[in-house]
Amino acid sequence: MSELVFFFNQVVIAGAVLGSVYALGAIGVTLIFGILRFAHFAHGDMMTMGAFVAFILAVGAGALGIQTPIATGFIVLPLAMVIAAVLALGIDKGFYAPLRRRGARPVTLLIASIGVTLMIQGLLRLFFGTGTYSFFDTQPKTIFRIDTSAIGSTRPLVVTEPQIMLILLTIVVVVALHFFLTRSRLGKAMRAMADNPDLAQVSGINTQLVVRVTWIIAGSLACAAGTMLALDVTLKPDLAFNILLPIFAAAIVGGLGQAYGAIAGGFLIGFAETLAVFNWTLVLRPLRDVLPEWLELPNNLALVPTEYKLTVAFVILVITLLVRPTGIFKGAST
Amino acid sequence: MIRRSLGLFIGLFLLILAVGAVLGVPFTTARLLEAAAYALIALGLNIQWGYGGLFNFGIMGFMMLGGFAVTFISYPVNPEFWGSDGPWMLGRALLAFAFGALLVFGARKSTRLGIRGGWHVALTILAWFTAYVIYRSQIDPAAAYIESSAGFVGGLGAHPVLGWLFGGVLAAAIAYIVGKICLGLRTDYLAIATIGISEIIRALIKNMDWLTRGTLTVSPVPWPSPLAQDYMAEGYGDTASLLLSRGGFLALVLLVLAIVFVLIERAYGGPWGRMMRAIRDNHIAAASMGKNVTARQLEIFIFGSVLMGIGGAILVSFVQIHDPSSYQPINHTFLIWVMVIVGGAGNNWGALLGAIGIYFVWMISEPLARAIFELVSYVSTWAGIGPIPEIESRSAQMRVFVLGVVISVALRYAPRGLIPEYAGPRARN
Amino acid sequence: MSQDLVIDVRNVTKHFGGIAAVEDCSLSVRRGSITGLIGPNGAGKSTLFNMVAGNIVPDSGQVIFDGADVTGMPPHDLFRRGMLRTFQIAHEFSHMTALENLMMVPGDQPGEHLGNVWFRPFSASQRERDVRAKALDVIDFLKLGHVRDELAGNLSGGQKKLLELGRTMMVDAKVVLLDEVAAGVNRTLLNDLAGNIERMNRELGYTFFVIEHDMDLIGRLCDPVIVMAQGSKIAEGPMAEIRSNPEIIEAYFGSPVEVA
Amino acid sequence: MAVIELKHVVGGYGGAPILNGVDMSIEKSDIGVIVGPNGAGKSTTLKAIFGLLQVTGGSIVFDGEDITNAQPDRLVPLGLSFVPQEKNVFTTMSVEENLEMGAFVRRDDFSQTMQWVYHMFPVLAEKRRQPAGELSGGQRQMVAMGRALMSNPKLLMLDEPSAGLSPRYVIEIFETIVNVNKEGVGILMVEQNARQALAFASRGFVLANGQNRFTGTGAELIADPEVARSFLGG
Amino acid sequence: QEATIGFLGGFTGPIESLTPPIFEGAQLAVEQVNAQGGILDGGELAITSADGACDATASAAAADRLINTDGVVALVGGLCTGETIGGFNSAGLPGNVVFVSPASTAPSLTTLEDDDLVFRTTPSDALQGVKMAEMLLGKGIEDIAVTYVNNDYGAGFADALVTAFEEGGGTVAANVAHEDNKADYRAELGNLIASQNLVILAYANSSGQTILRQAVESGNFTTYVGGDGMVGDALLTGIEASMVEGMIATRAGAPSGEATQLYTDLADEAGLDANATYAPQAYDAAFLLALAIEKNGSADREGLSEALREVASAPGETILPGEWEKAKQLIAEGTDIDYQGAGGDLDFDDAGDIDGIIIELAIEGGSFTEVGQID
Ligand SMILES: Nc1ncnc2c1ncn2[C@@H]1O[C@H](COP(=O)(O)OP(=O)(O)OP(=O)(O)O)[C@@H](O)[C@H]1O
Ligand SMILES: Nc1ncnc2c1ncn2[C@@H]1O[C@H](COP(=O)(O)OP(=O)(O)OP(=O)(O)O)[C@@H](O)[C@H]1O
Ligand SMILES: CC(C)C[C@H](N)C(=O)O
Ligand SMILES: [Mg+2]
Ligand SMILES: [Mg+2]
Repeated sequence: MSELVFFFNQVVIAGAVLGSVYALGAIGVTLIFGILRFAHFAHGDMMTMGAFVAFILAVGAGALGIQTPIATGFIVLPLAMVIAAVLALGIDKGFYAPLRRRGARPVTLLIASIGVTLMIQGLLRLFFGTGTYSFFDTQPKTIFRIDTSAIGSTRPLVVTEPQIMLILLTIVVVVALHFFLTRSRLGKAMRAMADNPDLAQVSGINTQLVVRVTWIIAGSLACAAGTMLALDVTLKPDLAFNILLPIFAAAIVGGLGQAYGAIAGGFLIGFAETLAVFNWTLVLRPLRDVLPEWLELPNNLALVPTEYKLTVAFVILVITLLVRPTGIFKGAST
Repeated sequence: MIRRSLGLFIGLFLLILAVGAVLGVPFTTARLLEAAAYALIALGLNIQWGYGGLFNFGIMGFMMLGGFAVTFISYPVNPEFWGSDGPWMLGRALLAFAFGALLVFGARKSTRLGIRGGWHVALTILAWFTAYVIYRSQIDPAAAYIESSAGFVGGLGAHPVLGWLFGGVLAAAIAYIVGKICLGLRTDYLAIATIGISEIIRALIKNMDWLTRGTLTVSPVPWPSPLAQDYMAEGYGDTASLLLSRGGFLALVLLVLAIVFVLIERAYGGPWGRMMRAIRDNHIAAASMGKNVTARQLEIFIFGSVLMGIGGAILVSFVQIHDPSSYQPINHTFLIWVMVIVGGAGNNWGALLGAIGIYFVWMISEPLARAIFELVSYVSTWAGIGPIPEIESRSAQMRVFVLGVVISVALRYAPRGLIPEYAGPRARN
Repeated sequence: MSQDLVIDVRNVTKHFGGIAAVEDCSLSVRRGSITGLIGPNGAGKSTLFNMVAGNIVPDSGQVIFDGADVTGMPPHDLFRRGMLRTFQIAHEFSHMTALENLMMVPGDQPGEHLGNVWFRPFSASQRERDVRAKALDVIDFLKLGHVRDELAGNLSGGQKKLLELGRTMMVDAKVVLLDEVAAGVNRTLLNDLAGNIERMNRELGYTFFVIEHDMDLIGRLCDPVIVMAQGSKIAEGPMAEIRSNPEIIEAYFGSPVEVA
Repeated sequence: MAVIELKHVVGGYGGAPILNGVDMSIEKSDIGVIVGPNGAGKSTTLKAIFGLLQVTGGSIVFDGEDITNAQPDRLVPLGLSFVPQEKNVFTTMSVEENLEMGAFVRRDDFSQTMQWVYHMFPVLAEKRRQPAGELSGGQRQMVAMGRALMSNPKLLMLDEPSAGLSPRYVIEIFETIVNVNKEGVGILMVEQNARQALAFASRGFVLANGQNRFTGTGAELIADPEVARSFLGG
Repeated sequence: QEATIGFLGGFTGPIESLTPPIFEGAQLAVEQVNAQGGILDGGELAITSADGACDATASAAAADRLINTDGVVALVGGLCTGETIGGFNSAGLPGNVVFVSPASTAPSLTTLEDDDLVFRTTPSDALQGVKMAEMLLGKGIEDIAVTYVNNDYGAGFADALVTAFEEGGGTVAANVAHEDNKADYRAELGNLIASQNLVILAYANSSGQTILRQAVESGNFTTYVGGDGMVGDALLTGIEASMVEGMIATRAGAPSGEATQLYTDLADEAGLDANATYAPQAYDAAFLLALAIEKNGSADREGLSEALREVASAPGETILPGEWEKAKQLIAEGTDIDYQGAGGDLDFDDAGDIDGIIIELAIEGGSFTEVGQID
């Protein structure tokens, strides 16, 4: 039983957490792609920026002496998301809208977003240096160690407060997004615009508004994802830039422009990463005594060595694309 | 258009002169050399994206292949390896690999024997698995043996220029395989698939310690032309030797660049280029007009990748160290995209301008950021706020900001690149 | 068989998801004919074309072209064997000029191979001149001279259609598949075009296989006419015969509109 | 009173002007048909009305309101509706969603209108859940018209609505257009099926090189031998 | 006559938080030289920095700038081993420039072909690994799980540690490389649970911290051990200090002798953290270079390497940190000197390595505290 709990800790929880972060990020990437037709490279740094916004708010709240039962990072999150949405709108206005007005091609916008990412990185480091920050400097991070001796395990089931919140948040976001996209007028307008911007305009859809809504959603979700990631690990200027590639992989595997695809892709990549390097020996150990002499369990029975972890995500990606060239959910392509 | 291009190139020339004046001639020569290598790579990308519309985001992988190739060809022979059982064991592994490849090939062709559908898939998977196991059973002990007895296989001690060529060949071979697998994918999907493949190449080169020494790095990789040390040994002064040696290398690289440039300009100006643009525009129609789209895209993908391989090889030759961990998507793949897009995709002059210009901006951004900071710090001290703390770190970190600003401004005023692709009637020939 | 069939479609079927676009359809085109293909919208005409021209692989059945089984053969190989098609929705090369759109059509241009470009530039440029001259002729014929150097993406809907048609004039194809070239083309110009098609058929021996909804044009050019409905052939014969078939009238022609 | 009135409109796509002074006037009860050679500027005229390109001279008045260079999201609520010549359906959305998008600017209940559209095009009712991208050329044309009708327009502009339709549907589409017009919607359309269209047009415009060549009732234009020879194919 | 020395370090990248204090250490030495009469005949000693980004290739360009543009006489740096090798091979060797690294600890530096130009003021990991093994075995720890960052530093260190630990009779239950800069290492940790004693050989700003935190959260380990790359207080942000109380670490250091005390006072006076990782070594490196230039009698690169060896090693009159005036005097008189640094004796062997001292640290009350020398 210990082994099962171990598996749960190592694969199910870790995969779900990683998957949630990827999914939240990938939703933004995929929506932006759907509406504006370009791969938004600055998304990782928008996540980091959002996390810093939340961090400042949390520190501010702490300085004001506000005590909260759950981590302040969560309490301030809604406000941080609003601010991040405004920042995202500002970035669009400042850097992408002028290019769109001049009819730039998607790849130009993509490169522009690389420019934006570099600027955000520079500014973040300018203001926050290069150090690491934590939301849990002043308050402890609650770690639930659930005793599982009832089912005959010697190991506890370990899950932390941010992890629970993260998974809950992801579920809420997914449901809300589903209703927004399929039920609301604006949501449908977003899909229409993703499909055919010229015709959307001809249909009287206010395309400017749709673009703004897209940035608001993408910006605020990026903030949420970044903050959650920072709560789960730590906050540093290169927090999310490092997971940008898996996020893109998730968006692509799911099918660009497909919000559900992004979610599926996020979890696929997240679980692939954790499963690929999981050492099966640890789970199979109880069988040690049953197994014949000659079939001795090797020390390491992982699918691949850990140094090839990211590789696995990409191998999955490539294979998925070979089978379904536009992703699981048949995404758009320029 | 010509006026504008000329102006831009003159501007670039002045920038280089200014850098030379402020930061010294040897430094500038070295950066110019690297810029030329980057230009080669940018031309490769321009072929793939600008001509072929292929969204290759795996540039880093091809550069790494080039880097590995030149290291392998030109690094001195490792007698410890050749004197051991290593070559033997490697030979066996190679055989195992060939055997595995045969198995897979056979399984894939098994349709000829009437094996179809699910059985075919099952057979193929089984063949892959068996091949993998057979290969691993030979390579793992060989790798462990080599690592413990000789460190790594060493090089072949041949001339570095041969290494560049081999870099091109190796890149071509891998590009062929990658292209066969991936070129059916469209735009952004191809982009992420190639990113994936370059990450896989990186993981392999970084972890096949027996072959590449992995993260332990190999150095010094020899130069194709005499080193400064050699000139010094002949009695030249410090600066003179440095200039002579770098000048020699630079001349060699510029020669390569010039040849490549002329060749691709020629090709692009004529029917070949027209066909490629047609395929990029609408591959379905092009196929119906008798163009073998798959083969042509493969051709262009390989052609571009060869240049990336050669460029990567030149860079490693020049810095004399092959360090797989120093390859990062941000300053290999993405920087090159920035060069091509800011310069002007689909226009070789644009790619050239973009490559050299962006590389210089990248190089001077640190001193530039530092100068700005020092100014600000001076002002703030004067204003009584006190100096900016940790100027060194901050300015080093601000260089990315400077580059970001340059990209944004350039695109803002030239969304199609500084020297955009020329779309319109071409000269009668 | 006494007739010389250049295209012979045997029992092809193509499903898209649950929809049978083409269902067990067999039909053939005689060498040297101008065969019409008509039928209600969604009958599967374009899908059939796509299968004949290699753009879509049939689920089952065979396509015989010029005596050889070409089922599933890629379009560029079919082109080499002498088949050329146009598209219902214009597939222009939008970032190339109208002239270039035509110049890229001829196959086997030596300049399209890097080896020749670099090492045998003369043979390449020789051929290039011929191709250009030919393209200019076609442009003039289509009355597109004034937009010769305009990017094809900027042409009007009808102009794109003309360009599409112009491609067929750039090469000596055995068989030309025309998918609704007339739609959107000015009628006066269309008359000229029809004349030209007839001439190419008569003088150069081109075989045409034509999808069209313009009955005047079909009536003027085609014999025989094949009628498709719901994925398979329902009738074949001269236009006059088709026109008098009451079922087809009901399904396809409808009754004339009353003037308001 | 004219529902739409163009006075000497000049405009283009940034380069040399394509429209060199186009005059047009349509009553609410009118069916206006624009004909002319390929590249004459017919589509461009419709786009100019709909604010999709830069009008540099002249004026466009809709229902008494100057709409020169107004953006589409302002025009649709005013009662203007447009079916472009190409790419006129949302390919990834279902037929039904396409229709809903047509009613985007409406706040009231539009199920009646939708029933009416399905009634006119029974095929669409059958395929209501299917993505419009999987329809045949003619079916798409129907979706496009249906979408435009969903906004309950005062003036419906159509760019070659009959292109690609089988004769039967051409007839039906034209009937529909006539019916729509009877219900008080002005029609302005471009047609290459010119004879058929002019036959029921109350106003006909022949455009060439971005300028009016002939203007009159449909019957007058058909009867004019010069027009017939040069523009209607003899 | 003036002279400039360069500082090459990772101001950005995986040790970006370790670098600034190290640079300050070097700056401190330079300030003192200038405050006490300057260099040669009263010239000012300057120090200028470049960002090597802890990366061989970036470092090549940075070193090139320092050497060929700024024309430095010699160089303090690089910090990461790859950085040092990259910078040296591409610009140092051709330019005949002495590199004194305060932090590059990988064994691979020992065998680098360097024309006797590369030195370091910190002992090799060949030593640190052995010492760490001895210390752990001495504490009765018999099995360990090792994870190291996959680069020359991590691999070399792990290699030395594992060999020594096994030779000493211990069991290495797991030995896993990991990649830098990931958000999540739970999977890697899953492969390490064969032992409760976790040794992390990585950089504090990067994987090291994340792994430590996630290890703590997993609750699978009881003892944590780190190498020099981990010793930064940045390591502990976001980790509940009580959970890692007693974590053991090693790094190069000096015994609590006179020299160290002197340096500590100097650093305190300047408002610097005397315990900052590799800051004393950087101080030593810069101070040594100043002495060597003085000894060499000119701001030339020629002959500097011999001069460095002379001022650094016995015999000679002992010079302690901060004693510039005295040293200058002695050199002028032609007396041989022997610098005893903040980080130890600094007697270079043939390869330019020193036989140093490894100290043990432990986390007490939320920050690293020195426990003492490992012998
Ligand atoms: N890519 C596709 N995916 C799914 N269904 C398709 C696809 N292409 C065509 N169909 C369906 O197949 C049927 C036949 O389509 P096709 O385009 O061949 O008709 P057609 O006879 O050319 O009609 P038209 O005269 O309107 O062009 C239609 O019902 C259409 O909805
Ligand atoms: N986007 C564009 N950019 C530049 N020029 C354009 C653009 N679209 C059309 N044109 C040019 O404007 C002219 C008129 O085009 P328009 O589409 O209005 O023609 P049309 O009368 O509708 O012809 P058709 O019957 O062929 O559809 C053409 O010469 C065309 O080349
Ligand atoms: C600064 C230190 C952590 C550097 C490390 N000792 C290395 O050799 O890479
Ligand atoms: Mg069709
Ligand atoms: Mg038109």
